[in-house]
Amino acid sequence: MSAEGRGHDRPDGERSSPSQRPDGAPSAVSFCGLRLAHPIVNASGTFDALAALAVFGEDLRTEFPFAAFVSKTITLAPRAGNPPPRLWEAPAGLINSIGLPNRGLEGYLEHDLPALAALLAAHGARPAVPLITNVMGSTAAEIATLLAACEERPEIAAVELNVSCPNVRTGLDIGADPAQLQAVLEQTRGHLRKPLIVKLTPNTADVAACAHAAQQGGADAISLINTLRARAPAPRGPAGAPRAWLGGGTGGLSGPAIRLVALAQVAAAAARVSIPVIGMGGVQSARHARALLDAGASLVAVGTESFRDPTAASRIARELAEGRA
Amino acid sequence: MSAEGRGHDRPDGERSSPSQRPDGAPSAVSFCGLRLAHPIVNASGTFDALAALAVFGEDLRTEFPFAAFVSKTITLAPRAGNPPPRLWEAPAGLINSIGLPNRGLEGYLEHDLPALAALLAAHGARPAVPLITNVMGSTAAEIATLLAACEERPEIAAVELNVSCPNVRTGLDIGADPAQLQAVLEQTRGHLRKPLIVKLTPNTADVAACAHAAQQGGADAISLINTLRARAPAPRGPAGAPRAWLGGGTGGLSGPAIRLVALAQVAAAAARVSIPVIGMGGVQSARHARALLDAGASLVAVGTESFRDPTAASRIARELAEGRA
Amino acid sequence: MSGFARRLLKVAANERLGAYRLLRLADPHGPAPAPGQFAMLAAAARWGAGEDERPHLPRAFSIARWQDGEAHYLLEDVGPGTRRLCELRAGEDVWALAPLGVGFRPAPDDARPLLVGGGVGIAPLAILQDGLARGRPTLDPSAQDPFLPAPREGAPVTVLLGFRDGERAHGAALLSGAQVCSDDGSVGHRGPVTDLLAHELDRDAHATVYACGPPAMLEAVRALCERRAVPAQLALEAGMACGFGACFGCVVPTRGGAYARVCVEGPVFDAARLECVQAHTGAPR
Amino acid sequence: MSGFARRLLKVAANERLGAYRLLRLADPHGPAPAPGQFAMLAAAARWGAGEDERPHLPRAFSIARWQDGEAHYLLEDVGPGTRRLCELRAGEDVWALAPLGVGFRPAPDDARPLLVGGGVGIAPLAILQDGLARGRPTLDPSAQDPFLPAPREGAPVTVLLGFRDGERAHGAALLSGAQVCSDDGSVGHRGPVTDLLAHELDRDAHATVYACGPPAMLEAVRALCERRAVPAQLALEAGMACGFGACFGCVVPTRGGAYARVCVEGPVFDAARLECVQAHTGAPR
Ligand SMILES: Cc1cc2nc3c(=O)[nH]c(=O)nc-3n(C[C@H](O)[C@H](O)[C@H](O)COP(=O)(O)OP(=O)(O)OC[C@H]3O[C@@H](n4cnc5c(N)ncnc54)[C@H](O)[C@@H]3O)c2cc1C
Ligand SMILES: Cc1cc2nc3c(=O)[nH]c(=O)nc-3n(C[C@H](O)[C@H](O)[C@H](O)COP(=O)(O)OP(=O)(O)OC[C@H]3O[C@@H](n4cnc5c(N)ncnc54)[C@H](O)[C@@H]3O)c2cc1C
Ligand SMILES: Cc1cc2nc3c(=O)[nH]c(=O)nc-3n(C[C@H](O)[C@H](O)[C@H](O)COP(=O)(O)O)c2cc1C
Ligand SMILES: Cc1cc2nc3c(=O)[nH]c(=O)nc-3n(C[C@H](O)[C@H](O)[C@H](O)COP(=O)(O)O)c2cc1C
Ligand code: FES
Ligand code: FES
Repeated sequence: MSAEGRGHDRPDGERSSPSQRPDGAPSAVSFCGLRLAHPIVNASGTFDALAALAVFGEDLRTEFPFAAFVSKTITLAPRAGNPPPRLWEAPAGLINSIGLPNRGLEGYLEHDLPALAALLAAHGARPAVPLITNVMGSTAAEIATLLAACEERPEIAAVELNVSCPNVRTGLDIGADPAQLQAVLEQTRGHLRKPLIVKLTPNTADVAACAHAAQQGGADAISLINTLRARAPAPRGPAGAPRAWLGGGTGGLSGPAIRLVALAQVAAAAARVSIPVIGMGGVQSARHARALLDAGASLVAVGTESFRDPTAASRIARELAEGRA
Repeated sequence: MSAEGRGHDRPDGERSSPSQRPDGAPSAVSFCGLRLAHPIVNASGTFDALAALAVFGEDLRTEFPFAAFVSKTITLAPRAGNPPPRLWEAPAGLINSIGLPNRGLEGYLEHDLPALAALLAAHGARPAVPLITNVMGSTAAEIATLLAACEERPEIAAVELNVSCPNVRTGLDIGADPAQLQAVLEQTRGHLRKPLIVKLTPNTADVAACAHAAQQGGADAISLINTLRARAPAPRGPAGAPRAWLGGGTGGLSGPAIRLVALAQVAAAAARVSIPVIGMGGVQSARHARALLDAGASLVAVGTESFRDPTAASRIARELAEGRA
Repeated sequence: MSGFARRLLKVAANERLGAYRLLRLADPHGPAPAPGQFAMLAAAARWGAGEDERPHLPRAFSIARWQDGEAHYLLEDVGPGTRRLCELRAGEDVWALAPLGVGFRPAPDDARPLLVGGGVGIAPLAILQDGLARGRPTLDPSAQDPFLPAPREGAPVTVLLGFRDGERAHGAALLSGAQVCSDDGSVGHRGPVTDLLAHELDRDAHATVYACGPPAMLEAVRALCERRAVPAQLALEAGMACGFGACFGCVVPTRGGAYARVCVEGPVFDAARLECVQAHTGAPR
Repeated sequence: MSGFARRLLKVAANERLGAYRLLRLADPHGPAPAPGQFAMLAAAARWGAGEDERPHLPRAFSIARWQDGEAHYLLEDVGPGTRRLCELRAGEDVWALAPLGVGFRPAPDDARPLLVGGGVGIAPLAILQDGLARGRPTLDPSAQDPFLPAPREGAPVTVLLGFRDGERAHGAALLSGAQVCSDDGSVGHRGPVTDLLAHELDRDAHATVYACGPPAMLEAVRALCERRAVPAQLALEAGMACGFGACFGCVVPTRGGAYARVCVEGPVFDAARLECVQAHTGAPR
């Protein structure tokens, strides 16, 4: 199945329609047929809306910072995640080795989805926030099951497919090889009628080729960049032998350190595809978001910066709307 | 041609022999049959020894900071390099778009080589500093010519082959694809009897596979990482249209921002090969060098940090020798 | 409950307390914390540019005291983040997200409270001591202030503090009536604080232990309390990126094998939930 | 010639000069600079953590004056690097690699020196004026001090300075006897400094022009001097990573199409070597 002619509305020559309103009110954006209040969403795995609701209370509901909410990666079976330590602070960034902990598809659908839907429903003047569910599978069959399950649930507006999953045979990310990526998508795309966003891996020789393969395979949008493969230095024990710091061995680098790698990859990918692009990687300000939009992104996701400032996305959306970028 | 049995001396189980001397005198290292005063060299393209001699005078000769000197990349034909601007400061790093300016093989051999040899010759108590010439070619024939020319000149102790050169047909780096890399090396390796170091590209899905391909292709050592592909944000002109900042469009990211990406790649590559590894990327201190050595590197190269502190390499070598890492 | 935004607070004072600093932030409008809750702090200017271009993320600190519109923090300089905070001067700005996490749940019975602290980990015991002095604990888990305003009766509060050396032992001034010991014998008993704790439990085991300190100490406390069947609440630490449940980075293994996020399920855990307190689950000190 | 190591220097003073700061670094043992040479400077502490986690690399600054064991620098806050240097206090430390580059080569003939500066670019003209006052230029290119200690005779030194506004025009105090103009007319003639230069050349074209300032101004000076066949030396700027020829990042195109490194072949170039002065070859101001 090919993406051509797929029904995300898009005015000629534009991948989305963010316009700048001088009054500073964030202006609506259309993305894959979804109407978003502004172009800023969260990066998968960097905001647990339900935990945040417990911590911050009703303020989170009224001032929800993201125009769409992207879940963390959900897998078919539950995962405990990697043993601690899971974090290493890097120069201008963060290495994480979280290991995609999640309660599995069933647990997600049963417990998290209703609670998320309730949180994201229209609230006073605030319109409903579309929910994008991020899923990952290690085989085409797994992916098909995940997509089919998401198709059934009306709470889910779109699916983001995380293809940074190691191929069990080669050990390489499924998404790192364009041909393999396209094949997996072609095998599974038919199970979802909702918009499919493919979240590319940045650990590849040619991200533009992967982007094109995703489009050919039937993606309605692509998102990038995921974290760069990185490793925390091994502290030396008293015996002098270095021991691994991160429970997961290697990890992924995010934050400002990767911002301009992200900009290069987003620009290269956006130049190669005609579907919309969600750009992310180290965004901390409206200026950084603007650079990604200028490079061809339709939406911008904020990840690590939310750890420093939980309302960063609101700030960025507001400053973008005010033209302060 | 395969690398197995190639004659770089290496004690069992060790890729080189840096030992720590409590008296703080840097201890010698053996690398591909070369005897180096300590394990710190320069990263190609980040120190112009002849320019530095003019700027700093004889101090440079007596206190030469590197145990071996690596030239910047030499190509067959002269190159002017990219138009300015060539630099963009990134979070905890630097993006460069220098474009490999050099006077071409002939100019290098005629003008630079004798001057370099004179500078690097033994001087008082300081032993001679081996010269490693870094070359790049866009075809196997070009590479063969470069290697053959280097073979002839006794001033050159070893050659570093930069394989971050775009393939004219695919646009991808020659070094990004393991099969292509091995094939190119097999075609050209015979033209050089001196040690051949292959400088891998980090912009690849599987650097360990590239490392292995280099070894299979006949490399005596590998070096990594080169800069990560990155792009400077486009400042917006008064008309609002973004224009490219770097003369070369995209550039390469170096410095602390890439240090832990480098550590992951060096560890992955070193685990896969039995030839020595030169590790580099964001090294600023003996602690950073030690992390690369612990990850399997035999030598460590210092690049961007020399811009901040031209004697950084001496400081790092000294602190390593003193065990202050 | 923390408001959904970090607050820009002014440094009211930054005083030396032996090897530590007592950082006082003016927070007149901030919500009152419960004992054991913490804050994520970051200097507003020049956060970064320390060792390895760090810190980048905010840092977690127990709220040591809450009085007169100020939050007090006890800081030990162990790296680039704490160093930057330790050097702040009065009038400079700090970003604070607080209060966060689940604090101590004071035992509502008549068991005497035994406060056991080590090093800079004594900080949350100070505000707990304040709370215990203020009133008797409530059973209502949703109460903002876990202490009822009724005067406390029954057993007195016992405070046992251990320090590495005499300079650090100055931190004991944060609490009142503490028994102090030290690793090097420079102050009080020479030995770990569990020596003092064992002695107290020998005297009267009808107690609830509230402990905070380095992992090795907490593990010793946990094991001792387990042996003596004394309920204990342990305030844990872990490396944290966010402090509000977003990153899943701060986990500790709990009994049964699941991981719990220290920032939202803790930092205070019932000792019974833990198999053991592991070192290196976060920033060791 | 710079020693092969950066030097850790103490800030002697940091004074306001209108919109600029005059940073004075104690450098009692440093080699004396020639007019037009520059230094690579970086604050020793907290270099970084500004906008976009910058600065990371040192920054280039013309040496504005060299006297009493101090090097003076005129700074304009235009970004994270200059901001950090502008806020330094006396006693704080700065890393300096200096003196670097090739400075002005004073014309040995009797042509009168015309010093033309714009904005913070007036800095190297101050030390050049000092040099011209000290003696007559030597022809020896290898001489450390290009000024012979003989008293200068002949034509007086003319100084023409242009500023954007009145606040910046305070910088003119760095030189003596300057004619000042401003873009907004708040000080002196309203208009570009090339108006003053044209007027001076009308009066007497037997002159050598020494100019430093923003690219647009330098280009106007270059074009004017070319038309009038007056020799000119232009002190250029370019974004620099190293300052000593290592990075090849600071190039400008020269006549004939080759690129020259500003840090080692310049920063002062004979105008005749340049086709034109391009904007955005480095940090624009
Ligand atoms: C709930 C809670 C309450 C706390 N209360 C207090 C308190 O009241 N007072 C107090 O002083 N401290 C307290 N801490 C500890 C405090 O948060 C840490 O000491 C602080 O985060 C250290 O930051 P740093 O930058 O100074 O040092 P870091 O260098 O970040 O941390 C020091 C240690 O962390 C490890 N480390 C080194 N480099 C890195 C890296 N790049 N990434 C990750 N880890 C690294 C090393 O083992 C090092 O020894 C508390 C922590 C938690 C979780
Ligand atoms: C030989 C020489 C002499 C000089 N003498 C003086 C002097 O005497 N006094 C003085 O004040 N200045 C002088 N300068 C200029 C000074 O070096 C720059 O103003 C300074 O480097 C700016 O650094 P910054 O961090 O403050 O601002 P930056 O932000 O680095 O630079 C400001 C400009 O650079 C561009 N820029 C923005 N972001 C980046 C980025 N990430 N990477 C690269 N460029 C960026 C933008 O156009 C911005 O407006 C001299 C420069 C040279 C080369
Ligand atoms: C702690 C953490 C957890 C993450 N978890 C996920 C995840 O579950 N699924 C996913 O697709 N990406 C995940 N990511 C990647 C982010 O979505 C994002 O691609 C990356 O962090 C770059 O953006 P940033 O620099 O703004 O953080 C995670 C990133 C971090 C830092
Ligand atoms: C300005 C600059 C020029 C470079 N030129 C070359 C080059 O000519 N050949 C090459 O193989 N690598 C070149 N590199 C890459 C470095 O050798 C090195 O691989 C990289 O910068 C990572 O090390 P670092 O972070 O210590 O700088 C260059 C890097 C920089 C910053
Ligand atoms: S610190 Fe981020 S989840 Fe606990
Ligand atoms: S600044 Fe590096 S070569 Fe000129």
